Amino acid sequence: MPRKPIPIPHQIDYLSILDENAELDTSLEPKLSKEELLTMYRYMLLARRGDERMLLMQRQGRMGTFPQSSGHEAVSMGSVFNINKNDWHVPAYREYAGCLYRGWKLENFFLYWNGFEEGARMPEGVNDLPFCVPIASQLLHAAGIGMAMNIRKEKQVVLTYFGDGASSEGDCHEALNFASVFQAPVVFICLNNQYAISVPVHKQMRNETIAQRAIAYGMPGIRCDGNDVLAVYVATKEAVERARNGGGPSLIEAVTYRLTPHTTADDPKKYRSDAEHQKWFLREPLGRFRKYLFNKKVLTEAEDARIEAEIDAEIKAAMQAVEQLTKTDEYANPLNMFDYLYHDIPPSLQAQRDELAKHLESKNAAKKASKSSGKSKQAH
Amino acid sequence: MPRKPIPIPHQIDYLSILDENAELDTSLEPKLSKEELLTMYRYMLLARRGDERMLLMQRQGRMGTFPQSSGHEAVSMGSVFNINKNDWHVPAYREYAGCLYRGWKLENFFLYWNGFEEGARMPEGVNDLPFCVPIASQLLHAAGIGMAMNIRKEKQVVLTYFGDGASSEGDCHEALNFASVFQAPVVFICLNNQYAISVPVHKQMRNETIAQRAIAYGMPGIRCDGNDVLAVYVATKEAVERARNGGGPSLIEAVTYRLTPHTTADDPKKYRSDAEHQKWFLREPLGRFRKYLFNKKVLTEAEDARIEAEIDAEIKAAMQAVEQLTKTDEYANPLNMFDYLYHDIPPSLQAQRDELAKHLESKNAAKKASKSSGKSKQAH
Amino acid sequence: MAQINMAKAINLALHEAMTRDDRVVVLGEDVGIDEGVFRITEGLLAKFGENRVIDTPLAESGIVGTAIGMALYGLRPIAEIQFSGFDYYNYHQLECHAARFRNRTRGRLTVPMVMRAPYGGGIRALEHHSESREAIYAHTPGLKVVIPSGPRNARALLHSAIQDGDPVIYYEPKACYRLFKEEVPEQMETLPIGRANLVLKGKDITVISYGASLRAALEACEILQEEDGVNPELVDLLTISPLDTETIVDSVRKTGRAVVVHEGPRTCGLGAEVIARINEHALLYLEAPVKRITGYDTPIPYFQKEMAYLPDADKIVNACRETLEF
Amino acid sequence: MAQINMAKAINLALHEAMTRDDRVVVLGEDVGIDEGVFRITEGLLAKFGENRVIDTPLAESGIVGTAIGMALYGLRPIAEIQFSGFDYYNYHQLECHAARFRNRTRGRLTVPMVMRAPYGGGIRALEHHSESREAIYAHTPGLKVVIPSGPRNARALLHSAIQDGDPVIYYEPKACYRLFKEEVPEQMETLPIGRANLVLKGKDITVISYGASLRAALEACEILQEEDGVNPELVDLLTISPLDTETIVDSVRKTGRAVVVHEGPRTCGLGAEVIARINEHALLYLEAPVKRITGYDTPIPYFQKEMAYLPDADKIVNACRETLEF
Ligand SMILES: Cc1ncc(C[n+]2csc(CCOP(=O)(O)OP(=O)(O)O)c2C)c(N)n1
Ligand SMILES: Cc1ncc(C[n+]2csc(CCOP(=O)(O)OP(=O)(O)O)c2C)c(N)n1
Ligand SMILES: [Mg+2]
Ligand SMILES: [Mg+2]
Repeated sequence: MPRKPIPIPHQIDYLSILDENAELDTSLEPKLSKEELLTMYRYMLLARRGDERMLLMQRQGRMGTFPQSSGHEAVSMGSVFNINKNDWHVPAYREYAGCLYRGWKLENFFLYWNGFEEGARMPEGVNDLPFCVPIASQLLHAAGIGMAMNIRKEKQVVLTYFGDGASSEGDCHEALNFASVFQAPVVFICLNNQYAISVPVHKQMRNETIAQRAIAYGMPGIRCDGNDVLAVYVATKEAVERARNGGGPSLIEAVTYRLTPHTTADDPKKYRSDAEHQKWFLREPLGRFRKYLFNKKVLTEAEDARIEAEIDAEIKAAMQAVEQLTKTDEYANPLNMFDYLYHDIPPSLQAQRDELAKHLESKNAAKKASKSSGKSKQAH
Repeated sequence: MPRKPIPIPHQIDYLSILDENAELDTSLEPKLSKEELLTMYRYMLLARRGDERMLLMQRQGRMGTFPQSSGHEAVSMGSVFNINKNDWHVPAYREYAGCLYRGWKLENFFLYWNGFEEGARMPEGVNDLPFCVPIASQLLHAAGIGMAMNIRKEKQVVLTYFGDGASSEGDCHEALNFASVFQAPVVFICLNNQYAISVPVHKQMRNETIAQRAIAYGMPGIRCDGNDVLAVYVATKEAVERARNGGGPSLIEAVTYRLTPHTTADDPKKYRSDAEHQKWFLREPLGRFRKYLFNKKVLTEAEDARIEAEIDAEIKAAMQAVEQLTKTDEYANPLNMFDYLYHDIPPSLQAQRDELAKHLESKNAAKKASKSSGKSKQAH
Repeated sequence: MAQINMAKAINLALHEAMTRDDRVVVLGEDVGIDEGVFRITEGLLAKFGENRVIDTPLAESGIVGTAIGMALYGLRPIAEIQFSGFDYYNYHQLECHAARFRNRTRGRLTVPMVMRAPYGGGIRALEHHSESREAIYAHTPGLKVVIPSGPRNARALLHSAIQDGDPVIYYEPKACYRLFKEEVPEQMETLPIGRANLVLKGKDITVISYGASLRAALEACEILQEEDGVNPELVDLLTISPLDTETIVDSVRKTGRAVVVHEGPRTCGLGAEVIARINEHALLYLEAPVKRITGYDTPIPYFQKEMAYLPDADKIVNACRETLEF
Repeated sequence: MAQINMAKAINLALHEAMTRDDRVVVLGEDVGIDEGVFRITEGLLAKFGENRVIDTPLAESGIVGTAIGMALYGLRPIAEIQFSGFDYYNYHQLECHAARFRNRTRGRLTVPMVMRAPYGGGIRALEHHSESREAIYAHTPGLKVVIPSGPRNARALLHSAIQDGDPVIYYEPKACYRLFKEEVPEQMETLPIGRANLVLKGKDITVISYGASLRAALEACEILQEEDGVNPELVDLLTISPLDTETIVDSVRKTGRAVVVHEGPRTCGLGAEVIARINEHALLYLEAPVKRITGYDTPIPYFQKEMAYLPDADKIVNACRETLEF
């Protein structure tokens, strides 16, 4: 009975294929057709441009506080490209590219972040959950969906996302453990953008990588360059294939960087340096991928301009659509706060609805009266 | 940028010194004096006999449902022997041996498991928390106590305990992570007795060991034979010294077995085999340690009989003391449920106390009246 | 069908529901081979297999969070929390998600699930094993909360809960599990969620209760009938959210007096809400303040003193007498 | 001292408390270098260092659970939860431990800690960032719950909370953080926990509120004074647990009419409890049902519709008029 090391049959790899200078490791390059590559590019760009436009809108007071996604396009797109429509996608809140690819409309974003529940109503046929604000809680839904697939003997898979900060929540632990115990077909993708608001990852944890947490669950884990859409694609491909073939869950840590403040309400100058930001800015995923596409002659300046123009038009159309929608009674009427809580509205809730309806009517009447009389004392 | 393994600088050892046949690995044997060894033995035996007596009392209706500790004495005693009075001890609920060694009285057990809060009132000067029923929640208190020691720059340490089942709770994850991030001087000791009530450890998790969870927190981890008090002692000694010298927390997995049902309300026949139980019964910690002490000539039959007699007397004295105590107004009066909730009782709570007082009085009056009149209709 | 107790009735409903709808799955700690620490899941594993009767790791948020995922996927999960005193660990999953998905997605995604848990005191259990905090759920918009009081309504309400399109908290008064037996019909039946039951029709005073306390209330009413010649009306709420205001109000309008009884803490408990609704809809009919016989605003004491904490027939009788004499 | 807003007043109290008592430490998400997402912990890290101003990992149960450990050890931790909508994650630590240690150990171990969290709507925030569920804490025996309404009482009550020997939930109405300024005295001061404040003395009707809703209530009272010549009495509860029954009851005995106002959901909310106590102690004085102007029994809607959900002066004025005309 001597003291002896226990062999732990787990290895954590680091994967990078297309580096920050768009240098390519051709031995690892995935085989993707021109159409596939352009699709990926298009949704990454759409997410970026949508993000930028929402920032403008926010500055103009036409959008609420929201978390920007810029810089996270490769993690989202590289992973989601591996799954089918009838697989499930359980985002946190920075996976704009993947969501758009899955079938969300720009309208969903514009509405959601502007204070309309309707933004969280996915189009029919999309097997996605909406964004999830309470950190890490969505990971258990993903695990449960995966468990349900096993119960129903369906060969689907689930992709789910969380941040470096989210990894500290108890729910993250429970989700990884449930998925592992029940061998649920779930791929857990950590967008390690190195900050949880102001808290840097080295204050979030002392372990060297998030990927090594996989060892704690007897689950395959890998770390990859999260600004490299090809690396994310390949890492996820392995994990998705394993999951689909009954091999259970995996953990992918994708190292990236938040190019923007945490949300439009945040000031990152307080907690991170310009130099650091600059360094990571040069590593951002979109430019690198664009260079790769140019190098491969998959994309030309003209084609790129065409895509930009198309996206611009798409964004403008969505903005207009939202402007119309939010004027409709369905979207604008405060009474709709009561209408979707239960399948059938209970009597006591109907009474509260009536109470508010009466109040709004009398208020409108008062408004009309005061408009004609010119006085305007009462609130909101 | 090829794909390459990430070196993970962690090794998990397995440690065993005194095996189930009381064979000794002398190269690993800790240096403990005769007195020390006998002290350890004494408290292990006291815990075992106390446990057995409580079972009898429970069968006689003189004790509530309680979790037995038999089989867990080595984990508790081997670890706790490494810390001082002014260190902190944060048990789960099977660490009877360690608690008694720390200064709890048998009365604490007899009262606590028989439905008296007074059982959770530690003697003065004991830096222990009481047993903790909500699984894993105590681990965060231990982490917080350790953080406080760092804040106050005190060179104390904390030992805390949890089960294999407890390792699945979010709180366990959060506690390990907080302790790691803040390098709190906390030794986390998992009593892996292979079951959480009926759930075997292989349904609790898929990882091969609980010790490897340490890797997830960048923390030293070790697995040891939890029925071997010497192995537990040595594993904990390392961890305690590291903690005391600023080296932060450690995770120890001590593999043991619940010799009894989960609690007196449980029937393990439903979920584990006689053969398994038999096998592990032969590995139990107390007999093995006793053999070791005999082999070392630290213990003789006469001395052992003396200790048994002493323990028997101690248990009987405690039972008598409890019988007296529970007749006193301090222990027996239901009104004391109001008296320790806040430093000062708020008026509305005082009103509720008065309400109950009045009720109890009228009830007593009615009882007296009905006793004399012979009729007895009303409840409880 | 034979006379059965509440534990058996709940077990029967689980068997029936799992037989008729293969989307129904049961998950929780020790629900499989152990058949539940109160044997409520007896026979399920043997009959429906590991795929649908799932022993989970020891993690309440995990149980409820994955149940939410299963419900979103299209199953009808029934999550068992071993004791209600541990469901605080998963409250955030219920509040943030189970209660909100339909509303959040404007009806696009729903969470038809049941969370079952034994609650309440009176069985000489350990600390944290006797809690009664149903008011927290009643205060949580988007949940329904059902509390049966006897074998027959337990079975029927569990079916209703499982068939409901929204998340239902189904709290089982564990003191009643094996307290008494009742005839349940051969055919499975449901009871409308949100509807109270008039256990006794009367005219002098309304006693409003639910769960385990209902037994004490019933006993009290019988004493009042026998000893005082008083005719109490006894309302068993059965659903505490949404509350059946109409039945409460109609009764109080008739009797003019009321006592509310429950074992959870008093402040912001169900009694407060019942009184508020009486105030709103029947104030002018009141001849006396509505009394509350409830748990006190302390944790329920360890078991040696729990009977003094819990509502009992004596306390209710006295409260009724005081209310009648007011 | 100068006029300061509530955010500044809370910050001032933290500075003062940390200066006078080195056992006071602050922990939470982003409380250090970021100085809190609402800048409530401004200057603390610079002044007191990383040892006492602790940026924690993102884990609410971790924050509250370790704070409990610190308090047991002898410190006076102040745990910040970033938004009250996330404190469900740590509710089990509060219910099972913070609220119980003194009682459990018969006074041997205590948990003198404060949990601070911004709560409530009205700032156009994301989902889960506008919750008002203080009733859950008021329903939890062993906790105290304090909710300031202005700069001066915010500072004084935070001192009282920190100095209290028991765990105190200190809910900050975030809509008030920068809403208005008030003179606060040079000297630090405390206010007794458990005592309400008469904001306006009156005789015709009692308006009872707290937190952010108090502003709406005050506005409503001014309208009633001006437009209706009515003299309302306005009670600011300040502590919602333990509740100051006496002040409420005295006022209602005088006015005979009352309206309770809060933004949390109605069912089993504070309004219900206030009405229950009025019923118990002042029923015969009531000339009309007590009205509740509260959040509805739905989650607070996303921000486009939150103003319709929240109590406002209009709703309160109407409720008062109806109550007065009853
Ligand atoms: C349970 C919970 N706690 C706190 C918050 C507030 N909050 C929102 S985002 C965030 C940081 C998240 O960091 P990370 O997980 O790394 O994701 P990132 O924003 O960097 O993508 C915090 C603390 C929340 N939304 N939910
Ligand atoms: C939060 C919580 N959930 C459930 C329970 C009920 N329960 C008590 S002990 C136990 C099993 C604990 O297993 P483990 O952690 O392995 O400890 P052991 O009893 O084997 O020592 C369970 C489920 C509890 N006490 N607390
Ligand atoms: Mg991050
Ligand atoms: Mg165990």
